[in-house]
Amino acid sequence: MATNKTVGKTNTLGLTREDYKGNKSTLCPGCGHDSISNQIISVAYDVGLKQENVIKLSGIGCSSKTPAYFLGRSHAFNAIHGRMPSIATGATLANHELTAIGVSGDGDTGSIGLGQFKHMMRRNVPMVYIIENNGVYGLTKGQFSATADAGQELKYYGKNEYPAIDLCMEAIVGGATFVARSFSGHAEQVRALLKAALAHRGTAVIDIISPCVTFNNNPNSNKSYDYGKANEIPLHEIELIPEGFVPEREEISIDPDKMESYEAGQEILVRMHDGTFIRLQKVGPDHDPRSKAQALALLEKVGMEQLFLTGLIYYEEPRPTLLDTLHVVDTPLARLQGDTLRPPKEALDKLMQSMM
Amino acid sequence: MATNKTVGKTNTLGLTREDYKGNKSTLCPGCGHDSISNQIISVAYDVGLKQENVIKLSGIGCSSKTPAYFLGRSHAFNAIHGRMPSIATGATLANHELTAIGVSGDGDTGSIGLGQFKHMMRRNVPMVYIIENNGVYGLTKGQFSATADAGQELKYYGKNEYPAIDLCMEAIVGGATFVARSFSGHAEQVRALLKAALAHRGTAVIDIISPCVTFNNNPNSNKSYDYGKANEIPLHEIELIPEGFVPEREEISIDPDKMESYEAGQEILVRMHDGTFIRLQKVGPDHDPRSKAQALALLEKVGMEQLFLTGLIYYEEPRPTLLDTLHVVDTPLARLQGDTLRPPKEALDKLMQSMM
Amino acid sequence: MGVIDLPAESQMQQTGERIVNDFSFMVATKNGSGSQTSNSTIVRALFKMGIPVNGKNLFPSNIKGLPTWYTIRVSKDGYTARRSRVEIVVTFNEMTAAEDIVNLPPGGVCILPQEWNWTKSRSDIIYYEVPVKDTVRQFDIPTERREQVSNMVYVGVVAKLYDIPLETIHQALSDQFNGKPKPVQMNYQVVEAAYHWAADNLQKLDRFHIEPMDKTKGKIIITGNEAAALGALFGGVTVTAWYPITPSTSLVDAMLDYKHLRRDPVTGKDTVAIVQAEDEIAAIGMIVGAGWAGARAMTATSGPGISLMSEFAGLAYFAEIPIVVWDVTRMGPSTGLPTRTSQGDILFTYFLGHGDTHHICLIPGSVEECFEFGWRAFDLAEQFQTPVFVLSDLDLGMNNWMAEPFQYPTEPINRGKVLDKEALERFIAEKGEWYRYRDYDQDGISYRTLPGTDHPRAAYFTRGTGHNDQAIYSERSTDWVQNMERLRRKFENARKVVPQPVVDYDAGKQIGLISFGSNDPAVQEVRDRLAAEGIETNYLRLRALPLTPNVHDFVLNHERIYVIENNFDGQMAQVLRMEIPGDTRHIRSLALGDGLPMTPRWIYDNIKRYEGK
Amino acid sequence: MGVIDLPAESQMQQTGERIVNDFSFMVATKNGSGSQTSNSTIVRALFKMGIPVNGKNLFPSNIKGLPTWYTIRVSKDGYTARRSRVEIVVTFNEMTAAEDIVNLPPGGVCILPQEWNWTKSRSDIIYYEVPVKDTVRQFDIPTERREQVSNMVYVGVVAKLYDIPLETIHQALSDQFNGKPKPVQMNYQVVEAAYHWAADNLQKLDRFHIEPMDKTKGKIIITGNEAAALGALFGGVTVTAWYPITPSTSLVDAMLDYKHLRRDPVTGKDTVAIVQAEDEIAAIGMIVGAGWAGARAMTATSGPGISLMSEFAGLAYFAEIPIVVWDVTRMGPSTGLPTRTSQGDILFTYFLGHGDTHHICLIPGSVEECFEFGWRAFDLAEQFQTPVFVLSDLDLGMNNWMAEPFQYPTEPINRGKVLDKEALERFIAEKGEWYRYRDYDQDGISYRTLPGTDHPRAAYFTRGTGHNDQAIYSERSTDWVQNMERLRRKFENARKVVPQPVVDYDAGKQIGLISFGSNDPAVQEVRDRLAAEGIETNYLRLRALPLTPNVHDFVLNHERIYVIENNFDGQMAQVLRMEIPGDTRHIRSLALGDGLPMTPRWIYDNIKRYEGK
Ligand SMILES: Cc1ncc(C[n+]2csc(CCOP(=O)(O)OP(=O)(O)O)c2C)c(N)n1
Ligand SMILES: Cc1ncc(C[n+]2csc(CCOP(=O)(O)OP(=O)(O)O)c2C)c(N)n1
Ligand code: SF4
Ligand code: SF4
Ligand SMILES: [Mg+2]
Ligand SMILES: [Mg+2]
Repeated sequence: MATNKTVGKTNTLGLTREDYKGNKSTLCPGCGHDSISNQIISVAYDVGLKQENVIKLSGIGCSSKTPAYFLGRSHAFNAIHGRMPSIATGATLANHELTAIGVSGDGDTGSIGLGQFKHMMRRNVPMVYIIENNGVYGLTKGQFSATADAGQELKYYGKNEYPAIDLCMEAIVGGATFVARSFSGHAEQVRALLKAALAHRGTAVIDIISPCVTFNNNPNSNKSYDYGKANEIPLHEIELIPEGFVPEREEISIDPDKMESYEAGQEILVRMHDGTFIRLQKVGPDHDPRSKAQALALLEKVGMEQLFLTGLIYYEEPRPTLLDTLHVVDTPLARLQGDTLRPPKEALDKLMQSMM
Repeated sequence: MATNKTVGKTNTLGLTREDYKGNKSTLCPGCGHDSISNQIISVAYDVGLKQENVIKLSGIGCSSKTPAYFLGRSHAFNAIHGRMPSIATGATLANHELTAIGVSGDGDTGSIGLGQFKHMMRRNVPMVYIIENNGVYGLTKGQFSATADAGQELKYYGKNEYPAIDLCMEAIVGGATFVARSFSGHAEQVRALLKAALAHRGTAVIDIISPCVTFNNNPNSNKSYDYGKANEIPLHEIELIPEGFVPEREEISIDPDKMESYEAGQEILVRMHDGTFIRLQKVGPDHDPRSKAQALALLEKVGMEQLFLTGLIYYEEPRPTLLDTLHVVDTPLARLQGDTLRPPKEALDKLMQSMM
Repeated sequence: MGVIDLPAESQMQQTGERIVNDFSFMVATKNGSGSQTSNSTIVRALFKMGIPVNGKNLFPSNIKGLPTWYTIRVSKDGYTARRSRVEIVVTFNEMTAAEDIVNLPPGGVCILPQEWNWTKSRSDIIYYEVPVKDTVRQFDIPTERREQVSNMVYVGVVAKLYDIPLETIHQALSDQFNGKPKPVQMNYQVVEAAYHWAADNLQKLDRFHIEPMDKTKGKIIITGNEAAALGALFGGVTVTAWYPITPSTSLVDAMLDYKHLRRDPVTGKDTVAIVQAEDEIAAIGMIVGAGWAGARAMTATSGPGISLMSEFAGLAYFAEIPIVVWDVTRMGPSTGLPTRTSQGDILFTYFLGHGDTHHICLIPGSVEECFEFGWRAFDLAEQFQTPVFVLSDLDLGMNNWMAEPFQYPTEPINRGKVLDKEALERFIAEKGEWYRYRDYDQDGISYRTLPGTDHPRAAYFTRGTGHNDQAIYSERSTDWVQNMERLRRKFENARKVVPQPVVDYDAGKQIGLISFGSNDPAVQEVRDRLAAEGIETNYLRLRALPLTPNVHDFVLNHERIYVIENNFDGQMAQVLRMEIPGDTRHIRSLALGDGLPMTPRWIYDNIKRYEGK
Repeated sequence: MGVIDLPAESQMQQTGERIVNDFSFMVATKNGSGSQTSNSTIVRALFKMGIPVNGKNLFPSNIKGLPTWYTIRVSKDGYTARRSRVEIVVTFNEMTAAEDIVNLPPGGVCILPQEWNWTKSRSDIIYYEVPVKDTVRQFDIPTERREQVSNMVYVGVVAKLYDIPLETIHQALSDQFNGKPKPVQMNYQVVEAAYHWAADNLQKLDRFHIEPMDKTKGKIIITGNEAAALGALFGGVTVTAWYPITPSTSLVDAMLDYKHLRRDPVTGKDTVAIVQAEDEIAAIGMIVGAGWAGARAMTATSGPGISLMSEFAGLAYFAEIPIVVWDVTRMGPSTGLPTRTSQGDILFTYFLGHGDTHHICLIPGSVEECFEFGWRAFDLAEQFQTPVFVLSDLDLGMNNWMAEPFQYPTEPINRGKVLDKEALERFIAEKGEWYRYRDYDQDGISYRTLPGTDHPRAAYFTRGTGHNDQAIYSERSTDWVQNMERLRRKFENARKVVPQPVVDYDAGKQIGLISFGSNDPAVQEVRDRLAAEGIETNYLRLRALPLTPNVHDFVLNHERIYVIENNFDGQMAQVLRMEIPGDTRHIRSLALGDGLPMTPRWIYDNIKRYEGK
């Protein structure tokens, strides 16, 4: 999937941006989730994504409703609360040629779904896993979720006294090979990360802080728009560069192992499995996403100081995906026909013979 | 609970070590789990634990059977697979004066129970949570568990191609305030850690590598006895020192924030909430368990290099336990009687009046 | 919703006479627009005028923007069931206006915003157009409050058109806002302005009238979920663990609201702990742990939560741990319709858990019973050392119902057979032993101790695996069967103790109606109507499972039995067929699972059809 | 186990005559001691001699050290049911020896280690003492193999005492070890030594004899779980996700063992993916995802797993996704007895999921049917776009059964109504539209497309929430009811298509027996016995739920119906009462849930008791 600037009103597939829309959203006007849906639409249009080959998966929650609002020509499965990872696992097993985009919420992923989330990453199920993280349960009217920061207050439910679960930290520890954090108010970054995630082979987790305007948008909540706008610290500017567009020389300009600091404006080039590069142009604190130790240390600091850092936090040369480890045939299992599915009569007879 | 050297054949409560036993074990002879049960018996005897005040909790698995084999005078609850954390949460809520000891397996905690495990730690449920980690499902005859290292082979189930879940890492990230790793073949360390864990206020997690002699004891498995014996790297020797037994001066001899290296034999003194100290006498690599960043970095290294490091990996001045955050009365809820449980008739009448 | 109303009702529509205190309003607005406050204000005002009233909210599974309907039934006769038809519609949502208007009967009324310039295509109804925007514009109202306050316009207009005194509205508003003067004033000024505008500009053309009565004196208005929460708090609940899910969330919210009832005045600390769990498995796990350790523990959930609780429900049943689980039922299968009512979890909950598991289920039929079962469920759970499920539903739980003030619990708290240290000593002294699962009293219920009991023989081993009566692991067939037989004895024993059905029986009547839960008002109403037509019916309202023996008699003593229920499969009829030892061919299932509260009309039509009259 | 055997059997014990090929062995050893190999060797050897044989393993939920019993029934008449009595016991476990011996009938035989110096207190039985340690000591056997190999001693002694040729034992051993010479030799040498020792030292005193027959020719021996695994592999399973749980684990193990059947010879890659999930919720979630995306997807589990799968089962039912779930039932409630058999999940599984949910359940009654339902379940699941549960049990699944060689699937793979790109184009060309949930054929089954179908109109939105026939979210009552009515149509349609019961019916007989699953051998045997006494019975063996219409006729056409089942509550009898539209008072439930396979004896006693003869 190469990035391509669209000429005029259609993309490489001859489709308009309109063709990538879904139904009209029924979320609250201003909900952060809607703006993420918009970025998905834009990116799909930009990169000329073949919708017929996409599956949209979600759990339950306002966030999980959003697959109805983008890519109307893609199959979708709005499953049950917290269990989308297993659905994604099964669906990609059945047909590994599908591009899987999952949308979940902080409640869906961080509370009821935490176990499945972790095990999906351990198996490296190939998919883009988006968490629309607002620190509350939107659809059930504003209870705290597990990503709410300690000390945060909500009108009805009072003060949260438990520490927040950091879903990026959980993702890294869980074995995800692409982990990013973003802010639904930072459209450009969301798009850049989505493009990179779509190009990744393996589980790509994007934890997007996405304000709930109805239940958690008080400016002193660190999941609010105002807070995000005022406090977001992007690590870098992100751009996906197609294969062959980066001179070899640049690639080695920074040695990730030395983890030395680099100047603002300097670049890190993250090479992906297919030769594509993610170019990270430094705008915030030093960070090389290719180092797990650095990523963990960064998030530890983020947690201690309640910083709102965004960008590509961790990237790992992809280990084998679940599909790779299972040694199945190249044709998607869902497409196998008669003879391949049923061994011949002779095979059964031989077996029976051996049991006599 | 103070440590006390037993004189003759009874402890401070006048009980013999025999009194701390349970039923005869039905595990395989040589199972690592049995030796952990023995250490629990010893520690309970040593510290003069009041068994009537202890609850033993477990999930399902060979490991989870063990509560039947120690502390026969304690109530026990052998619950369902992977859900012991919620039972512990409820039981300690009902009666916060109970000392809760949980025993689980790597399957019980790391697979089906991962979500509950993480949320228990986030709530800081006061308990000792022991994982008897053998990298396999013993009771169901030797399937891989999620803690099996990548590349490990089993006779029947072949090669594991997924990365291992590090339950100590999960615990730290999950918010546990006392996290240790040990080896059931290292009885002394297991005892020392158990004593410290019993003195801790909050969730104390001890991940004990405990070989399954029947299904995973091949010397090239890093969960085997031979491997453990040959490769264990203890970080330190551990001793629990009662309140008032440590001179103030020593306590500040090492500055955890500087994370400077210290010589073999040097000590770190970890001060616990009640003035007790854990004395850590360095025998292995530098490590100050009071730093979360250090602990994470250490475990990251452990994961990369498949090291078998044991000792107290992380310790945090306890944050409020679940009980603290709920602001309930001091009398255990389970012991409240009639009047406290039922508001007077006047209260109902007044309320009814207000609704007319 | 093509059903029409009961004949007598619809006849009324045809004549031109004054209709007093016997019709329904419907308010159509958008979700999240704050119209709940307006609607409750009207309901409370009518109630304060002494008129029997019932409000039902039909809302979408959405936070903001989708259509929502609130119906208010006023009934001089005290009927509270849903009527399938409304006479007066306040259409404040343009999306649904056409449909809402089309469904009005001739002579009906439509109140709508003037600024829509709506084409008034029906000549057989009365339109009242009101200047919503202009009315609100007069006042200085913060932007984020404007939408909500706009809904006060219809309150003022309705008050004027139907003679609800402004003072009464003011009182109702004051109740709504717990007397906080600022919001009361902000809203009241708009009501007042609309009222005066209506007085000056609208001519009353319709035949519907509100007149004060004295039928609500001494009564209260409350939702079933609030009632349940109060019941639990007066029932001595000490641990609640829950996970948010519509329509049970408001039950726990009410516990939080009323938690102060259980606050120690000296220390300011609570005698009840309420924990939001990470999911329903954890929620029930926590209360199983708590119930085991001696708390009175409960959770509240709905369908998907019940499914997730299956494994723990079986454990609690088999390990004999008292817990209380409220299932405020919504429409299933699966996620189904989260904001629609149903009685569709009966069979599944009754048999929740693999293996030979079955549970005591209580089925409250009114908010009074929500309160009563709120406390009684704990007594039953502890008496029988078993889970008790309470099957309420969205209609009962989330809608406002008129009720008698709740009766203070008539029985002291019953903690069941718990041996504390002293009791255990006495027990052992007397019998020489104490075994956890021995059936000392031959009632299937054995004695338990709580963790922390300071006695060296108090401990026992709790497990979901097979055990003998000494609580020791056993795989022996005889031990297993013995234990299962004791559990059966216990269950059979519970059959006699659970809340008995409410029976209205006259020998000689051939028709028996059986129903339960929130259907009661509809059944009551239909019986009156049938009786008026000379069709006499007996009525048995179930309040619990397992079925009590007198249910058998009732079924067998009639020629024809109609089982009226709000689900698709006729689940209670299935239970009756399964359990009643006799010929049950005369049982006819009248089951409708369309997500809406049962109407008298639907029952009436069906019974008439079968009765062939 | 105080039950005695069928009368004719026990009479046999009293006389002194030769008993040939009609008795049972029991081998009592310790779990984890490797005695399974010895026992299977005996079974296979008998089988090779042409004698009908059945082996049943009664093992503890433990890995090493607890008592385990293996019974081998030889029956010249081909009966394979469990008998409640055994005539010959190999007591190799001192822990249980006393009890094992006490239960022997007069004339019975006990084979035991000489080194115990056991006090032979019964004079009415025959003891054969054998020098186990000494026999094994002669050979150089690695320590970790010694315990297992010790069990070969009794194989040799049994072979000698009952005339099993050594060559046959050697062949059987060779089968066991897939012909690997080293283990065959290691074990065979011990058998041989014991055989010769017995020849030299033991005098045959008992009356039991084995003689070759020709009744197993062309037959196979296999467990139900292996049969099911083969059925699935021949049924085109492409995705299996599972979580280990006894007694279903060996089903998936067998899939791994036979996976090579589905290996592409060219690439060496598999056409089936088998994934160990982190728990049962994930396992069923994976297959729901896979089934949705077009795989033939299945899982295998047991009770606790079924409980955990409830929520997803409801989703799959309502979203209409084909999956296959094997429940190899063990004893519940709760964790219960993980290694004991039961048929106790019927009611729970049939209604699995909150709301109005019900499922197709297949109930295999033999290993042949395990194979057949192994493939057929996928066809049904895809034809009806719904979950199909297969209710097997531990007895059927884990024990070795004699069977006819499996018949190659008689029908081509049926993928149901799936529209690929071309079919979709044709469909739209013809009808102008395609909507996912529209009932084009009036059979309740609509057409689906798979993700990845390269057509701009192929996509639809799958959900567990309410939807109209265009798969669009809807809260409308009419949409909901319409959809539920279609699902009911589909279910009623399935009723006619699921495997029909096997009926043996003669008008004029008054007694009808109904049973299912692994009870079949016991029922067959009891019928012969009753017939021999002049009590004629008809027999209907259920093979599926929902009940097919002819079950109604069978029930209503008898004066007395006995429903024989292996659970505590008589769950199938409850289903029959619930579903059969007629007077069902003549249904009598014969339910025994003691963890053991059903015996003819117990059924016989009960029927005789009720028949009053
Ligand atoms: C098993 C189950 N439990 C509870 C619910 C109720 N429920 C619906 S959405 C939701 C929380 C959603 O929160 P989140 O994932 O953060 O999404 P948001 O609405 O905030 O985007 C809950 C608890 C459910 N649908 N299913
Ligand atoms: C819900 C459920 N699924 C599966 C099982 C079967 N089961 C019993 S123990 C076990 C695994 C235990 O592994 P672990 O926790 O590592 O304990 P170990 O036996 O290795 O000590 C499983 C899967 C079960 N009892 N319950
Ligand atoms: S409630 Fe919150 S999360 Fe849900 S749609 Fe509204 S703003 Fe978005
Ligand atoms: S199987 Fe393994 S874990 Fe289980 S008792 Fe035996 S040695 Fe221990
Ligand atoms: Mg959220
Ligand atoms: Mg293990």
